[in-house]
Amino acid sequence: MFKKILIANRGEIVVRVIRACHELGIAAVAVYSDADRAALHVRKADEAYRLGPAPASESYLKIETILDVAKKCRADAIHPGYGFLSENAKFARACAEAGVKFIGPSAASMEMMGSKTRARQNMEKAGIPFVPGTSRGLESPEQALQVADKIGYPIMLKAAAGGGGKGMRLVHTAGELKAALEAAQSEAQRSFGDSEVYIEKAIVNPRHIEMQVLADEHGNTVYLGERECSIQRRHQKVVEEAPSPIVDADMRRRMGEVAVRVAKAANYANAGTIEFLVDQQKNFYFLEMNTRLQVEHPVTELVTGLDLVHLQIHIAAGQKLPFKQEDVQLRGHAIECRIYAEDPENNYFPSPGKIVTLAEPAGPGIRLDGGIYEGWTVPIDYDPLLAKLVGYGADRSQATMRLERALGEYFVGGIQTNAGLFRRILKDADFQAGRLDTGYLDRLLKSSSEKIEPASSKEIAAIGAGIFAALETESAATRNDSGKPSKSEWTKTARAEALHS
Amino acid sequence: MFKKILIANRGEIVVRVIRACHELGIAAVAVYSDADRAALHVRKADEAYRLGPAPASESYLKIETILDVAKKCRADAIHPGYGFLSENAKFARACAEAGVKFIGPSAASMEMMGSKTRARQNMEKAGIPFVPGTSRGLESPEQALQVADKIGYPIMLKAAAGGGGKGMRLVHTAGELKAALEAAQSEAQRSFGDSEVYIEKAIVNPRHIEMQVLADEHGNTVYLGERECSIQRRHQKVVEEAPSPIVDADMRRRMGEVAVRVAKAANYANAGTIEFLVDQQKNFYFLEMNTRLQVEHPVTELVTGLDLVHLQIHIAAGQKLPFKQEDVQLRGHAIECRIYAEDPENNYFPSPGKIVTLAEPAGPGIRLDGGIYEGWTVPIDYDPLLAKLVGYGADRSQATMRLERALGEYFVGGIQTNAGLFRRILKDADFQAGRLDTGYLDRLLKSSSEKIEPASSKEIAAIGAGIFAALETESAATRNDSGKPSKSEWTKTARAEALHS
Amino acid sequence: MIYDITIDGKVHKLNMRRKENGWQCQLDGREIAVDAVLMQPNMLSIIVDGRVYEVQRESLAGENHVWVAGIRYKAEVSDPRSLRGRKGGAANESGPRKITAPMPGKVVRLLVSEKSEVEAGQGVMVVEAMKMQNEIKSPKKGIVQKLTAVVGAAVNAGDVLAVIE
Amino acid sequence: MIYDITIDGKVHKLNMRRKENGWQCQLDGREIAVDAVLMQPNMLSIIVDGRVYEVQRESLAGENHVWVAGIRYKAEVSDPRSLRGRKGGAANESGPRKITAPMPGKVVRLLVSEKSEVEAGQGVMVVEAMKMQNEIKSPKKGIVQKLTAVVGAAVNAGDVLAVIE
Repeated sequence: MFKKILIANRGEIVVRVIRACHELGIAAVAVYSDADRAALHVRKADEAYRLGPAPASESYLKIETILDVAKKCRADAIHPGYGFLSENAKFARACAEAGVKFIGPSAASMEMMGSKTRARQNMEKAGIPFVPGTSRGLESPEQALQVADKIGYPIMLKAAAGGGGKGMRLVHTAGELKAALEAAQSEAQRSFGDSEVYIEKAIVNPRHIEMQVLADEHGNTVYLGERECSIQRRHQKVVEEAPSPIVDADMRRRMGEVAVRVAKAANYANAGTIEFLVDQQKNFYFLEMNTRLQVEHPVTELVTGLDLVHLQIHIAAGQKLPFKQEDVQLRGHAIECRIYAEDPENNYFPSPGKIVTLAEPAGPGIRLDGGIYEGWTVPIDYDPLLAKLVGYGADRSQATMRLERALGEYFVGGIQTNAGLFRRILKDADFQAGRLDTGYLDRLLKSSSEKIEPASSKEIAAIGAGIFAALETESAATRNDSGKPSKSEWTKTARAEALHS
Repeated sequence: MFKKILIANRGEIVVRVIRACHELGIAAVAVYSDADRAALHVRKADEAYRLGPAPASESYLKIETILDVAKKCRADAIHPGYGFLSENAKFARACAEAGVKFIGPSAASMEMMGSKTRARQNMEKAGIPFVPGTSRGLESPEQALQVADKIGYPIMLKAAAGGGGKGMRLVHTAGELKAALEAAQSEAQRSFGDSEVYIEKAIVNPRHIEMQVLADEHGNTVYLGERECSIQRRHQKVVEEAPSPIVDADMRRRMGEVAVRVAKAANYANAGTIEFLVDQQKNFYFLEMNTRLQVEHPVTELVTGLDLVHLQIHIAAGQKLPFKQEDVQLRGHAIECRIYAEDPENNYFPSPGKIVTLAEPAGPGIRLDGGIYEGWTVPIDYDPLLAKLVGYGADRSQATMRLERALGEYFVGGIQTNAGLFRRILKDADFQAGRLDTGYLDRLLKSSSEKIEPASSKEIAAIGAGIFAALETESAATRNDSGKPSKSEWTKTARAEALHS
Repeated sequence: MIYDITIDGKVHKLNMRRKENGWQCQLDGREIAVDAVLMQPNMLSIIVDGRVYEVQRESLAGENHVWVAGIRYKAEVSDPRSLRGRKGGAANESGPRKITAPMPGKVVRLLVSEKSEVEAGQGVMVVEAMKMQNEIKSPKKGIVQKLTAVVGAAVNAGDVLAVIE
Repeated sequence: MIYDITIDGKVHKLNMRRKENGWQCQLDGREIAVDAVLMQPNMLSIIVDGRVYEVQRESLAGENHVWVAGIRYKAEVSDPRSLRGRKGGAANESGPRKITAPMPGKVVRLLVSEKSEVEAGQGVMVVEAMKMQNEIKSPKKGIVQKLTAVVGAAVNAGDVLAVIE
């Protein structure tokens, strides 16, 4: 087993992996940029080393610097987390060459799945169902028109190197196609340095459901059940759950077997996720494979009772999977909310800054994977994910109610978060009935939102504000006695009163 | 279903029940003594009412005041928690008479189990195995000698109304018996107002294992598996786990079936616990029944995936158990540590006072049921239980490692806790091997305890103390410029330096 | 003490005096007995008629907020007897309007130039923070009188980015 | 700055000066570069040679503690140049010894009377707190010179309960 693991990432996922290391008796090494010296992932690590200035390109993406640190501190493995270098085949290869075990698949598996067209070509060979369309980049607008005619509109143009919705266009008629293709190609070139674009049939109101797989380095591959990830905003997942409200045992087995075939076709080792689009008839189509641990892995951990990070580490250390497919049993239901530093009342603008007050939920059925603490200043330089709040229950309704209860206990003061959005989702009838698709959240946000508030809340707000002011007046008076000026901005005029009256 | 539940208790168990109420959409009413206005259970409730002064006899034990509050606020049920009035048949009866549903068994069931001799008489009729001895109070020293001779020394004298080790004496020879009986009787009289004492054969180094049962009001009774509670100090449980390291499926079934028979013999409804002594040959003997929710119920919840408080409420509302015995499946392993405000380095003296700093653990496999928050002053008036930290894992070793990891994240500053004790237990070879009995903890505490500390910790402590002093010197200098005297006690002389140098 | 308290734009009159375990309040003429305890520096526990409330406060980008039951309210407290309490007030809809940065970040793109005309809701510039690009929109139809934002510059929440006339 | 720092009874010499990202320390003559950040009022994050430490401090019953890696150390900081730093010191084993309350509570029983003889470790009184009765023991063999504790009285941590001569 490894003695020391370096975690080449930042934020909550590093805290998550550090915890797993400590649970396995392995020393955990953090790395940090200048913006992150005070970050929670540095506090929780056994060792920590500076990488460079705040921009990721000068710190968390610096392959050589990270490998230098690994060598210097004698880490024998690197966990890449998600994002940053986690799906970078060059990094995986550089780790192998430096003699440091990369905790994830081989560079070759990553490369096969890194290009969507290459992945489609390979999946075609392996007989995997995927959304009809081309498996190679389009050579001309004419070819595009031909293909689109054959599979029928609406179609979707997608960048082969794509991700995050970039280089993507939905096309409803032949007339729009040429301009859309040009726009997609030039956006793909700008975003990924690769203009390759291909066509997929557009699935109307699909669900996004993904299957977790786990493979050891001895040819054993299992699936651990699906996650429903249809609740998205700007192609960003916001709420995920396991199991999916529409997947039954038979569909799970069929999707799982396809996912295992995908992983085997890619010679895959370690944890990976196969994403599917599911249409309204519950047909599922291979979309892509994520060759890393997912943000939303906790929901799978809660329903399977397994620890995916422990298993990743065991697998990377060369061990065989300690169980077989038939041993994997799902129990209960788990739902995850991604808590972002953004302001739902202000167009979801990011909201970095100092966390002045932090009250975190706990108790039965609640798991909180966080990367923050009271007093910390959330930097402006990185992604706004603060924490993942997960509710687990015997069934979907209990998980929902527990999550709602926990959100009521959660308070982050000093910056804004999207916690209020989740209350709205959890109370929504469509959510509760499991009527979800990737357009769900946009529809919900467009619908009128009444603030659900007890009649007395405003009065209490007024009384509370008054008491805060009065307490400050009193203590300002005391402080002024001792000659010290008070600085609070809460009630200038209230203090003025104390001095004048 | 109930609309509003009053929780007639204080501390973490009230927070636990409030959470269940909120998860079921039920309003939760707290009550508090003058010492508890700022307690967490008051903060988390929907409504809160004062009962009286700090002493429990003037607040949490005032049956009439509590029922008055329940009537005034129109609570339709009362959850008694554990301790205080939870096993008080008079209270259960008063609730029934006031038309408020008592969430627990009937007064008659409580009375049957409240006296240990009466319970033994009933269990004898029902054919339940219990520790050999008398099932009636001893009438004379002569009778005691006769019985002791028959069952063989060592024997145990126990108060019929007993609990918490009071009125209990271990007797090794006939010569000691008479004096011990007198002492036990007079202690029983003082403690419980009842001098009845009976004899049990003393089991050498027993384990304390208990079985959770659940019964609805329609005659359905199930068992939910056992808890190993052998780790005790002064007859107080300190660490509990589920399942027991020595109970296999067959033994679980046999104990469970006996427990169900006990419950049925008592006409029992709601959640209850049957305590067994288990000897070194794994024979188990009925000891007593606790007619309430146990402190340690979370370990059962984690391995069964059920919420016992939800189920208590459903049962009290007249619903049938929503599952059958064969549906109850155990998965994984859970271990609970009771975090007390007491100082292990100072003879386990209680340590009430203000919690200046509080860092709480979270993440995978960790459940924290707490009753405290940063800034709160732990009152001197009540039991020192602050929180229950529970580790869950796929197996006992993973649960242990997670708990150890979580204890490393836990910090309570300003008062002392017994957190360090748990680290010692979790690292102990006998604990890890599951070699436990009720004498385990005393043996561990008597054995020499080396502080397990890295060589550098003392140096870092010195450097840290120096930096705190230096920072204070700097800020004191700044504050002194503004004419305000600084008050900290941290480094008087350090400030002296700042002024003189 | 007497305060004018504005909650989400509505002004309330609050007259309050200390009493045992809290305050006797007169809110818009109605008497309310308030049991209040400051539990943490920014958190009050309030009990009114048995009902429990936690009131949190925070200051954000120059605004004061109070939170009750998970809902955020903009709160302004002023003393009607003080001069300062009277001046100020909301910006006039018809005058020039400042556009301020809603969060700290970096100006990555200007979408208009000085002296150009803009519609209400039209994008004026893009500010990046936390890996997201956010379009800052004009609050009104008018002329871009001043464009103080510079591409590449870091800005803090509340900094004036532009003035629309 | 120069301090004498006593950790669990052992005195260390610490000479420290500010540098970028922290302090250059000389501890008992050994040079140590310390990267230190005050993250919360009572919590320092320290990195030395890449190793991460959290140092918490607390004051309890008149003693200062620092915690490192879950272990509590009694810490005294003094300036060797100051007069106050020199005076004091541990109580003399052979002189009179005060028995102080280890925690707040209520005196429920006296087990000895004034002028009586006690052995080292003998119970002197019982103080109740948090539903537990705690026997307070004599630190040494001697005579109970003074018994200030009164049955039924509330005591605070650090209050003198008795003096053993």
